[in-house]
Amino acid sequence: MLVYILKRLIAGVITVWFIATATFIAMHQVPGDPLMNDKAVSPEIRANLEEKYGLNKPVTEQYFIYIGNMLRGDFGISFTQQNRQVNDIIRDHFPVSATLGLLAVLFAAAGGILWGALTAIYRNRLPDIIIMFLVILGISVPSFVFAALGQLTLVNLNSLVGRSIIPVAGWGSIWHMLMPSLVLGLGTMALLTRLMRSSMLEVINEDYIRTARAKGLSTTRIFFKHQLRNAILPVVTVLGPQIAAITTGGFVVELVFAIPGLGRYFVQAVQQLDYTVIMGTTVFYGAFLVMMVILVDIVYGFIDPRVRLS
Amino acid sequence: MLVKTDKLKKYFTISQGQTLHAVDGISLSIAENEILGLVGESGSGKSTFGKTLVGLHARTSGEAYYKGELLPKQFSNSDHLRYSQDMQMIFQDPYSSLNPRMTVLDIVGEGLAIQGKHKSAEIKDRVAHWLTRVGLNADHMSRYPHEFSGGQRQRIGIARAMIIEPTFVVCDEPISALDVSVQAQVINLLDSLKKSLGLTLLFIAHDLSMVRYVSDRMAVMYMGMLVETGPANDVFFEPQHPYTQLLVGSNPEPDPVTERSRAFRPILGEVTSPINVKPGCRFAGRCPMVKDICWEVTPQPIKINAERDVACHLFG
Amino acid sequence: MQITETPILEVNNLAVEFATHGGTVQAVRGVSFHVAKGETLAIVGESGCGKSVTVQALMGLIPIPPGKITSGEARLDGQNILNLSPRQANQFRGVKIGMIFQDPMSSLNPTMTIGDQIGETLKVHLGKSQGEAFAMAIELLEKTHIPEAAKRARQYPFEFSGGMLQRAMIAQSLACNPSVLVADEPTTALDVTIQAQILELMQELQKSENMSIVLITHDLAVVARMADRVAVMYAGQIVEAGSVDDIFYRSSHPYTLGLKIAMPSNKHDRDKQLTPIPGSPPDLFMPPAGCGYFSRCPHAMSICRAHLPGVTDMSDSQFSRCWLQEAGAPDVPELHQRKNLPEQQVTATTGPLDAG
Amino acid sequence: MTDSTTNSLALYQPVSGDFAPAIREESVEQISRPSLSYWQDAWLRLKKNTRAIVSLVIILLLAVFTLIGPLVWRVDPALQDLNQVSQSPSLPKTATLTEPMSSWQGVRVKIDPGAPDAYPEDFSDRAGFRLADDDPTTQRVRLIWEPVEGVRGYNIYRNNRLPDGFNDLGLPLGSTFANEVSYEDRLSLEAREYYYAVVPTDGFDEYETFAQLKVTPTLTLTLEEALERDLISAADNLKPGDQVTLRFHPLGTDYLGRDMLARLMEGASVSLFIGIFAPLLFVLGGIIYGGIAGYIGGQLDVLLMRFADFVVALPFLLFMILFKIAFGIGPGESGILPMLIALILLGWPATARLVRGQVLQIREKGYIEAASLLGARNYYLIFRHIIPNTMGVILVTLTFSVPAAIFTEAFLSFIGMGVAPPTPSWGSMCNEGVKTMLSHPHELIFPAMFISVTVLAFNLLGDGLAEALDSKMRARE
Repeated sequence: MLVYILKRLIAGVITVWFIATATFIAMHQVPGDPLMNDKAVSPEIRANLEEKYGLNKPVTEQYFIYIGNMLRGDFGISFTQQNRQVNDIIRDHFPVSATLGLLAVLFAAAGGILWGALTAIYRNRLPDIIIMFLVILGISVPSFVFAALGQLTLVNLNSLVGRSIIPVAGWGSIWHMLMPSLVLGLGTMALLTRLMRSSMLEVINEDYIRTARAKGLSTTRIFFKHQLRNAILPVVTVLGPQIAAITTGGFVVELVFAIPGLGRYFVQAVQQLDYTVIMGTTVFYGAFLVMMVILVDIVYGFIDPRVRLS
Repeated sequence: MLVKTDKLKKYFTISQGQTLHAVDGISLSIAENEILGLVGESGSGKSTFGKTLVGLHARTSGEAYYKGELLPKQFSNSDHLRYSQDMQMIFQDPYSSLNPRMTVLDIVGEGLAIQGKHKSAEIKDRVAHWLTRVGLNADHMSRYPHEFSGGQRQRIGIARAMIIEPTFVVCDEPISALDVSVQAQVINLLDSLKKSLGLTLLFIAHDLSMVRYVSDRMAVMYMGMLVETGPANDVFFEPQHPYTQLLVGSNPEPDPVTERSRAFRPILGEVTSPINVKPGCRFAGRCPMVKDICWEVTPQPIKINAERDVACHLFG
Repeated sequence: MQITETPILEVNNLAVEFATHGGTVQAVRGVSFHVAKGETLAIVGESGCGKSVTVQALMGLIPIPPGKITSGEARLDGQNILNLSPRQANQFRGVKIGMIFQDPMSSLNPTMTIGDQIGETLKVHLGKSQGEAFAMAIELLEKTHIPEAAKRARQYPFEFSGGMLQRAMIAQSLACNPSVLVADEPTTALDVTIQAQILELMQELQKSENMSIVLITHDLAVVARMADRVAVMYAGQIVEAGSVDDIFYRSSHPYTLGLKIAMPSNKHDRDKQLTPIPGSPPDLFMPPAGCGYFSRCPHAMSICRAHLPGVTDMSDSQFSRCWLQEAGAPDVPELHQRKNLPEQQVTATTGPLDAG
Repeated sequence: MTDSTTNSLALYQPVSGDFAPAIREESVEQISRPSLSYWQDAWLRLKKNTRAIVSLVIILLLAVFTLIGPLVWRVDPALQDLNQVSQSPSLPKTATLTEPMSSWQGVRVKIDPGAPDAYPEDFSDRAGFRLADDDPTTQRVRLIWEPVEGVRGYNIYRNNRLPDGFNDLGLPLGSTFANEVSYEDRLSLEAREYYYAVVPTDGFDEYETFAQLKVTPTLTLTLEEALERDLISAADNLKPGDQVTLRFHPLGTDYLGRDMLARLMEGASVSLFIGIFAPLLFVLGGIIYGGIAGYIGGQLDVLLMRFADFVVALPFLLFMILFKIAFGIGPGESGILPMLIALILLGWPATARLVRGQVLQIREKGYIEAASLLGARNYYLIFRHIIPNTMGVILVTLTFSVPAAIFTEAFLSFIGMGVAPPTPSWGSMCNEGVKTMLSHPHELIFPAMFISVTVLAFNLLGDGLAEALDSKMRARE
């Protein structure tokens, strides 16, 4: 198990290094090196940048400076915002995105497992048919449409009640988080429901479930002790990639709901060609996603004895 | 001798530092027109031996000869084509050994089509002939494998191997996936084909009674090595190697009187897989007559009479 | 092998159907048998003959739907177990009847330790605590001769070999001292030397626990080794039943006879040809109106096509479902026929019949 | 055996002749069913799946919409119809031609500056709020009212529906001083009902009373505008007062007055191009990559699969953005090519893994070994045995890859990193539509619906195919 974790971590580090390098190359591919481009860069920032990135030095040396900065956890200074460190931007805005994403993941996982188990129990009966219809809708409607619809619902709800019970946009209270995280988790929840359903149906036909029945265990006990645990395993394996999907989905939700998260900031940076912010957040996001996937895999290893012990 | 192997070995690398000694130095010869039965439990390497012999696996070391000619270590496509009329194989699983997307005509006629020497009408005639010969209806050649029962599928597999009229056929557990009442159909078919075509067969199975019934000579494999060879009846009725004795002793008979008189014999231990084996007898851990030497020196086959070899230190 | 006690398990006229895409499969068509205390009944037949479905129906393991028990009753210690509520059914499953299955690897929960799985039965049925149950599980593993039982109890199924797993399965099924053990092809997936160990273990435990065994198998050799009495199933029906000697030495049904002569014997003479049974079993989507064996039987008569043969008692211990046992039917020398051989004569000629 | 007699079957009593040997026809055990190939069988199975067939029909209709649609509906998707901005779906409209716009002086009154501040409680009765002339048009609505003593000014509001009360007067249009008792609304209107309200103020704050008026302007267009927009030609010799037919927009228009139907058609070609072309390419790449890894096996397989695992770990969106930057495509420019490249470069590993698994499985099958023994060459094994047996899985993967690619395009375009204006794609149309979602929902709903229906259809078809091609299901029947 230890070897396994170590291997995964090494692979993760290589991936992050690749992302950092690719980011560096991409930035230097831009016609008229962005760091030399003087549009939207004030002289002070320019001087800072040249100092920081050794812009007048050869490309290889710049690369090592860049990697060195990254290793020290220093992502540089924003192009467009005077004297603002990328690190500060991440520190200020990432917690918001992380909270939103965490809520969405919890929401999607809990919902997916619950609905999936429910549809499997009521297979081919009304609850199953209704939920599966909604699930099919859930995986067919883009997240931004959900976001728009969610906002529309809130607007109508508030005007119906006559006052703002749930804020339509912005960030702050738990009420602000409710609708965005719901909207963000919806697609993943639909996907997990589908997976959980088929996983449950597969497990129910396994020989060991038959054994459990032959032992005289009650349906409830079989469901919780034998079926659920084994059915959740394949659901856990897709959780890693799904966290990535939720993170990027957060960009849209943050835009629509005007949430001051890192995702919205990242999109803005791309639109404003704020290269240092793009570079910093790309590497940060890349490292974050790679770590999440590894974390999920390790958690999976602990749940499944076949992985844990081999 | 039609087919002969000398210290044939086939190892598989499972993962880093783990080597499976599937076939570990087998020297065996099969005479023309003979049926050699090869028995062993699952994982003993008997199927791997058969496949290595016909070139489906590349040998790790050792030699294999056909009519005195050294076979290539690793068969290329053209080697297979060259030896296709010499060596063929009948497979265990009648379900996975027939391509579900092909018709019976295409499956049975595949060998002729690959040779490329025959017109399609000719192939069709030959397929019809062979389908009838294995007891199927020639009208069924446009059907797909899933429309046939297990026994019928196995006969399609036999027709596929036989249509190019090979000399030597490896039968890799051809009946173990079939019901008892159907097993005899396949056995009798093989027997009659052997007689009419003068075939030489390597008959691989785990069913001791069936191997005894089918074969002229019998070879017993345990964890990649031969423990005993000899005339089928002799090996079966007078087993010499402790493992063969265990095997015969464990083999139940469809006869209650015999079974009631069977002596109680506690058997210890389990079959393990031959991964990274150390020197010494592989049966030592389960052998009731184990000696010190068995743990250190790998026993080599010893001739106990003109026809029988036993690889055991008891006969040293 | 005369059984005088009241049977511990008695099944009458059991019929099971399955609704499938292609229509209704009549998997079991009126099966009756009984098992006495301490005896082993073997139900033998080819794949698809309904032998597994029969015992799974008894255990309430048939998924309903698509399955459906259309008729019959099964009495365990006098209590009908086919019309129980799920709650009542859970009070005899695993308590009065234990069951083991063909593939031990897939029949145990891969994410639960062996000890916990065995202990679970004790916790649920006997109200043991986790600690007590685990300790008892270790004892049970020792009883089935698993070495280092305490260490093994903490392992997961994937760390066991096939033979060891089947021992663990047996330990699990015996946890509550059941009076009947149902073994559904318990050794089919195992090698012959391991099979011998498992069969040995079953016999040993049967003796020490005074337990009845219902053994489902397709292997006549295993039947000869284990059974006191035998029921031969074909196309969803029991075509012949009797003591093990009745079945092997006085076969009264052409199918039983056919099975025997299709197998090689272990006698020295190997020149005898095996005689296969031609064709394949009938499609139970549309069971034939007459005898299920009609299309394959070498002695088929015109009556066999359209009329289902009734049951003929051959002796106190044996019956046959064949028109050849009817008065007026032709003689078949190799078949034990009631009308030709009076009772006294039958016993007189008892002896190993050469199966070849 | 006593229990055997409980058999309840009414036993047949044999008659003579029953014991004669049976005559058996050979065909007894042969049940002839039509012989079906795998694909025929799968097609039969698929045909029974209503949802899959409906999806297939939807996909075909989408193809017709995309390919044949623009030939039938010959409207330039880039043409702006400023008379009909953000129009909801409607039938063809006509407009009345009017004179060119003339300015209006409005109505001013002289008021007594020294009058006391009186609270105008009965404003709504005394206001005399009315139209200045008889023909309110979409070009202008002229309102006048009676001056009220003591009032220092007026605010004018417009609402789309009857106001609930003082707090629901709608859009504030403007305010006037006390001496100005008229207002001209020239904010291009629609030909529908409006509710105007006028509220007296004390110069800063409103009095809580108002007068209201329902106005239904007629759709009009000046002669110059009509000529300019090619709705009429000079030769038609039309005069003010004549009727002219406006451009027909069956699905309405967007915020620039561009025809939604034409834009949806053009957007479909962009979205479906990316949605189908990218999966085709990366699935093909995955097949070749996975096929090589699985067929050759050994160390090469290990190496290739390590690399695939590595690519899987790369976050797609970040790379897409990097590609876009590397290509030098700035914000607001269309990045179809980098999007395609990113999709293809990062999309293949899933297929590769799947195909490799399949190939490894098939390679172990007896029929491959049998064919090898018969002397089959590699290309024969690949084309005759391996490819036909992996086609089912590949088809299903391809079907499921399409909705994923369409989603990606829509997502990127929505956050402004994929297809950008003026090129329409369904995603970029959603991006524009979401801004006017509250007032003109159709601008969001139509492209969103197209995305959802397309994705839904491919998903359901994929489910149906997977079910129809699944050999497990096949064995069960």
